[in-house]
Amino acid sequence: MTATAANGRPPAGPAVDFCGIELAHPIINASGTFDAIAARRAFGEELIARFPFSAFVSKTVTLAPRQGNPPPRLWEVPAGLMNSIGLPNKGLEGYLAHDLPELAQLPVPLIVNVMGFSRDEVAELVTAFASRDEVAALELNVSCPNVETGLVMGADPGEVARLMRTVRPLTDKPLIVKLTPNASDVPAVARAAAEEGASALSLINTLRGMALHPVTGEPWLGGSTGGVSGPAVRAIALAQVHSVCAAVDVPVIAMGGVARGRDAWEFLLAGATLVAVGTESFRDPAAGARIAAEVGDLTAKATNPV
Amino acid sequence: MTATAANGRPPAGPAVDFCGIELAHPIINASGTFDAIAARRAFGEELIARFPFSAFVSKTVTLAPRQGNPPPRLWEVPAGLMNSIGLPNKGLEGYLAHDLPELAQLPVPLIVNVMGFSRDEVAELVTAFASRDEVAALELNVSCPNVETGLVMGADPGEVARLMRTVRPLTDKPLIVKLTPNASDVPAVARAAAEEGASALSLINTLRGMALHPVTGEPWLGGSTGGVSGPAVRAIALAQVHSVCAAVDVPVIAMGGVARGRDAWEFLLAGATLVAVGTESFRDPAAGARIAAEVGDLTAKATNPV
Amino acid sequence: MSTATSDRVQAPFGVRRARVTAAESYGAYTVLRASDPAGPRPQAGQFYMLRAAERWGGGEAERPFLPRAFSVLRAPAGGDELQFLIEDVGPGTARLCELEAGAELALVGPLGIGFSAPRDQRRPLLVGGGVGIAPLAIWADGLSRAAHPECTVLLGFRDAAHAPGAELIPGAVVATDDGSAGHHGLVTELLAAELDSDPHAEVYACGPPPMLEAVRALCAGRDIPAQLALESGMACGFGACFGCVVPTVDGYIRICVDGPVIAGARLKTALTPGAGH
Amino acid sequence: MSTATSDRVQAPFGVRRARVTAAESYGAYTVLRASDPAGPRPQAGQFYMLRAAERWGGGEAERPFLPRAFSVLRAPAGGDELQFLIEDVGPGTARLCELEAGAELALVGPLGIGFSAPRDQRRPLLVGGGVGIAPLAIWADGLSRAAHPECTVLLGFRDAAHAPGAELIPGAVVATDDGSAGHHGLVTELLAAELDSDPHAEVYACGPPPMLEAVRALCAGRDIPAQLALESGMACGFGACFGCVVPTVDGYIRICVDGPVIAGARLKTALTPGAGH
Ligand SMILES: Cc1cc2nc3c(=O)[nH]c(=O)nc-3n(C[C@H](O)[C@H](O)[C@H](O)COP(=O)(O)OP(=O)(O)OC[C@H]3O[C@@H](n4cnc5c(N)ncnc54)[C@H](O)[C@@H]3O)c2cc1C
Ligand SMILES: Cc1cc2nc3c(=O)[nH]c(=O)nc-3n(C[C@H](O)[C@H](O)[C@H](O)COP(=O)(O)OP(=O)(O)OC[C@H]3O[C@@H](n4cnc5c(N)ncnc54)[C@H](O)[C@@H]3O)c2cc1C
Ligand SMILES: Cc1cc2nc3c(=O)[nH]c(=O)nc-3n(C[C@H](O)[C@H](O)[C@H](O)COP(=O)(O)O)c2cc1C
Ligand SMILES: Cc1cc2nc3c(=O)[nH]c(=O)nc-3n(C[C@H](O)[C@H](O)[C@H](O)COP(=O)(O)O)c2cc1C
Ligand code: FES
Ligand code: FES
Repeated sequence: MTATAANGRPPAGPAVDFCGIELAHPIINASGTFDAIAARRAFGEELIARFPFSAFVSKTVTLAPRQGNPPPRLWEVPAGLMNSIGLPNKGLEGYLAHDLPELAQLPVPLIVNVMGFSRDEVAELVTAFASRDEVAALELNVSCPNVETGLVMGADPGEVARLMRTVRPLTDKPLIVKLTPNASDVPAVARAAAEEGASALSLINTLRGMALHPVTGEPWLGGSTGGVSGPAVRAIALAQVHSVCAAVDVPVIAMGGVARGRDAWEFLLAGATLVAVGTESFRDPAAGARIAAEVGDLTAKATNPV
Repeated sequence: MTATAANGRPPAGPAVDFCGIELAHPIINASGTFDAIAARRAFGEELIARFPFSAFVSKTVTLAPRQGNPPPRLWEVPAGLMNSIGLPNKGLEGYLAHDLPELAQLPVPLIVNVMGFSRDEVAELVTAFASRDEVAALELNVSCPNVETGLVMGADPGEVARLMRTVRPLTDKPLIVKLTPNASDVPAVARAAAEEGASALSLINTLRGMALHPVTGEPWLGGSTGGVSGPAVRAIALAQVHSVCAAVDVPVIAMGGVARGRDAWEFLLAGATLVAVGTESFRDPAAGARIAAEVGDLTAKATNPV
Repeated sequence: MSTATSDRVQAPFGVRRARVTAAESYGAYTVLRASDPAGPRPQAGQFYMLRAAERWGGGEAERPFLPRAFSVLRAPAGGDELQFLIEDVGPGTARLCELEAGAELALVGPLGIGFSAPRDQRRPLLVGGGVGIAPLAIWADGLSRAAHPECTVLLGFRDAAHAPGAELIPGAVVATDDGSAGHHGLVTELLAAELDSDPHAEVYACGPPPMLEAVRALCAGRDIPAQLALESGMACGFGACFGCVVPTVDGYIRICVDGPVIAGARLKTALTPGAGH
Repeated sequence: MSTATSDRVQAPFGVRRARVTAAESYGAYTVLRASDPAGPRPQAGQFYMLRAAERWGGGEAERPFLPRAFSVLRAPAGGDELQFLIEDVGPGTARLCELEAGAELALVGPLGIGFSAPRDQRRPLLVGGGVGIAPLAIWADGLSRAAHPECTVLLGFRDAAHAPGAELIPGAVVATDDGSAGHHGLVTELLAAELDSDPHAEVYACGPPPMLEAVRALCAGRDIPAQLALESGMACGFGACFGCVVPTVDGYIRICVDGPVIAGARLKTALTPGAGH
């Protein structure tokens, strides 16, 4: 239904089955790049009537509330963006009390993205959402250091395996492991996650980057370093998605610089089941609907649009 | 002398000492992005009179000759380039017989970049150049899998440490270890190299990427995957250079997307001793001279040009 | 989600095209006029995310890439014209300033929460600095239509090269830092004098962070309500990226959805790192 | 390094500006004229790396970024004018085709090795396909100056929309794939007929890979020397990137420094993956 509503034309391509969830088209949002509650304040009910994504992924939720990093949080890079937002969020309780009820009203399934600074924290988050019918699936953001081991969970196959062994038994809902691109061997991490029961994998998260203040020469971003996204990283994302799809049998959600149907189409060709749009939504709030329609045409024709 | 010749103006900033080699300015070329012999055919003696770099780094030399990858070898990405050249070169013998005598005539010190597919191969290459007075320093390209261990040497601190223990004793010349950015913990690799006697470190090499044929959807590049370079990777390079400079005491050669004096200046602020220009030379063969002059002005003013 | 009546004029969902009808120079500033038949009439203090529909990129340092935020300067009632006042400070504004009649903008808006009417018969005092005069022009129009007799407008500029911007708000009192036009000094000096003569005022201000902070402090010291139109780097303009935050007494807020107009009383300071230039 | 007399007209070192003096349409093609006072007169078959000095980027898929290679169409002796024939096939050529008189090109060149005179009184046979006619125009001029009486020029185009390109080489015989202009069929059919009537010829060809391959095979079969101007994706144009290789009997060569004009006899095939479009 979404796709039809989204652009007043037939659904973009056939419905997609993702871990048993039926989606109207293969385009969803990337976590942290679309706040449906704020967007509804800006665009009103037209946002709901033309909702651009076939599922909604919420911004990362942590156990405790977070203010996020001090500004500045943004730096424009050639053909992309670098951010150090710092995962501001209301925390688990605040999310359950305030955000979940509103997001449950969206016309599409809800995927909640969670992050913990230890396996126990992740376990607590997974348990909290396991019983929520409003939540169709969980995405685990493992692009952060484990405060106990110091290792970035998502960069180390062993860490990811241990994490999955801890949390997999806690819910029947699909568990999507979101991989970091800042790793020597991303397919190895993907295999470790899949072997320990990950229902799906998503990639890429942002690439670590830095910018200096034009005048002072000090780090520009309040968080000192940031994450690079947008078309600048698309070729890197495509290589990682291609190698991960070759390494595992579970479905893959591909993202990284998708700005046109053509880009999404390439990720699908590389083996992805869904494609997430992030930074491009900043240039066009309805980018997801446009890309879904373009992918639909490409799927229909299965020829190159250029 | 170079800088003066290079742009008919006073040397860009004070001379730089790099591992005991005095250079007229901090701008050199990135390996594999400038063929001085071919450029002399295209531009004649003006190339020598206005040589843009304060030292010349030759393209990677391997033990055996290599044809390189089948075409296509190039793909343009947003604000950058992806290549799968495949290290074509005449091999050690061919290089010594044909290239070295010509490169020895350049008005600047010569740095030879070498790569081996095993520690023994690297050792053989280092030994061969150790006795050559025409060669000021060696750069070790470790962005390739060790055929014995399968590990990408440059992504694994242990591999790099073993390599350095093997080759460090073989020469008194400065040994520069060129790091790959496709690693989980680049500073750890840098520390391992420095602890085992690396004279300097250089980074970043290209980021692994991929593109699909606009019509067939098959991998576009003859090498299937390629390496991304240019402004698209600059913020990523700056973050890695910054963290490596903080991790080691040896001099660092920074590169990755440098297109303006401003970009080089930021790498110097991050702690680099030299800055290498690669892809930008494709847009302007004399980019090195322009950037050296701009850095000279920035060093002089030590203010922001923008 | 609450579907309570909205606190703002909402934007059509998605990016749309608007044709440039004229580009005029006012000293160092450019006024872009565009025809936006598909959009609603914005409120004073709201803004739009703009980019050139063609060749948005390929400028200095391979930028711009993201759209840029601009307050609406004027949006004459009854028509479909939008006016923006633009100062060339980098690759994005440079590209917009080179557009000519016939070129197309890609825009999203109106966005954010604008100015609200003065409380209990307070007289409106509008204080603008540099390109920050933009939202005051449309607000001054609205106030005079709403028949606020003594609406005073004080505008500060760097120098005579920028002072022509004052022509956009007839009757405005001008100050320049270098004295080359109008009062020699800061516009906040004029504000202090006004508040001394009659403190029963509500202040509306937009300009560079140091000016806004001076206005905030001045009003805070005298318990005078101030509505400040803030700036910050933005990526999206509709609350999606969490990039445009400023610190308030109750934590960070996104000025694109909770602003850009903020009550001075909610701020500890108007000096936000990375805001403006 | 050998300082033997050069096999080419060498380029000034570095990128320089050249002002566009005119942009003219020939059917689907654009002819750009530019004034290049700082450069030498190029040889037929040499090429330049071109980009627009402003806004090179921000097109489709955030491209172009790298300069693009273009054969010189004409470079009238005595003057400083360079002419290029451009077909809009993507973001780089699209940007160049929108340039107008007064705009500036950033260019490097002339580059590469051009055509060489026919051996032992062979008559020159020029065969061009589509935009590949460009290097043949300047070569035809040179041959007629060098008084080669029967210099025959055969040009193939997709259709009548592209055939106007033939006006650039007076006296050329035209073929179109769809028969909408001139001979209905492939230009290589005309070539075969010419070679049947008088095989004592030297062939000069430039065009899409399939055409070049047909010409190569035709000449190879009859032991007729063929000079083929090849194309390939290029990043630098001066031998720096090793990206523009084509396979020859003695391995890969970089066509930017060892070509673009190659003896047909050196090629096993003119069909190089990724070459042209
Ligand atoms: C709500 C709102 C309303 C506004 N209204 C107006 C208006 O009416 N008229 C007007 O002229 N301007 C207005 N602005 C400011 C305008 O948005 C900026 O001037 C514009 O975004 C600058 O873009 P640029 O590319 O020209 O310059 P930039 O290069 O983006 O430089 C602008 C500032 O950003 C910083 N900066 C430099 N490089 C980067 C980078 N790579 N990434 C991120 N930041 C960088 C520096 O501090 C620099 O001073 C408004 C801003 C906001 C938030
Ligand atoms: C020696 C030489 C002489 C030439 N002379 C002329 C001339 O006189 N006139 C003329 O019109 N053209 C000429 N060309 C061809 C011209 O250089 C190309 O048409 C031009 O580079 C296309 O650039 P673009 O951005 O417009 O199109 P692109 O998008 O670059 O597309 C051109 C072709 O490149 C491939 N491609 C698509 N996307 C990419 C990508 N992202 N990265 C790399 N490749 C891609 C596809 O096969 C496509 O068909 C010449 C080329 C050479 C090498
Ligand atoms: C401003 C911003 C905020 C983001 N916040 C999150 C987040 O909270 N959680 C997360 O898993 N990924 C986050 N990401 C990463 C995106 O989900 C996505 O992985 C990345 O941006 C690549 O996609 P893109 O190039 O289409 O933006 C964020 C990205 C951006 C640009
Ligand atoms: C076409 C091309 C060829 C390259 N060849 C080599 C090489 O032979 N050896 C090497 O160590 N690095 C090679 N590199 C990597 C560059 O030296 C440099 O690390 C990288 O391009 C980043 O710098 P840049 O963004 O300025 O180009 C090559 C890069 C390019 C673009
Ligand atoms: S600009 Fe993105 S949240 Fe305000
Ligand atoms: S184009 Fe770079 S070597 Fe030929």
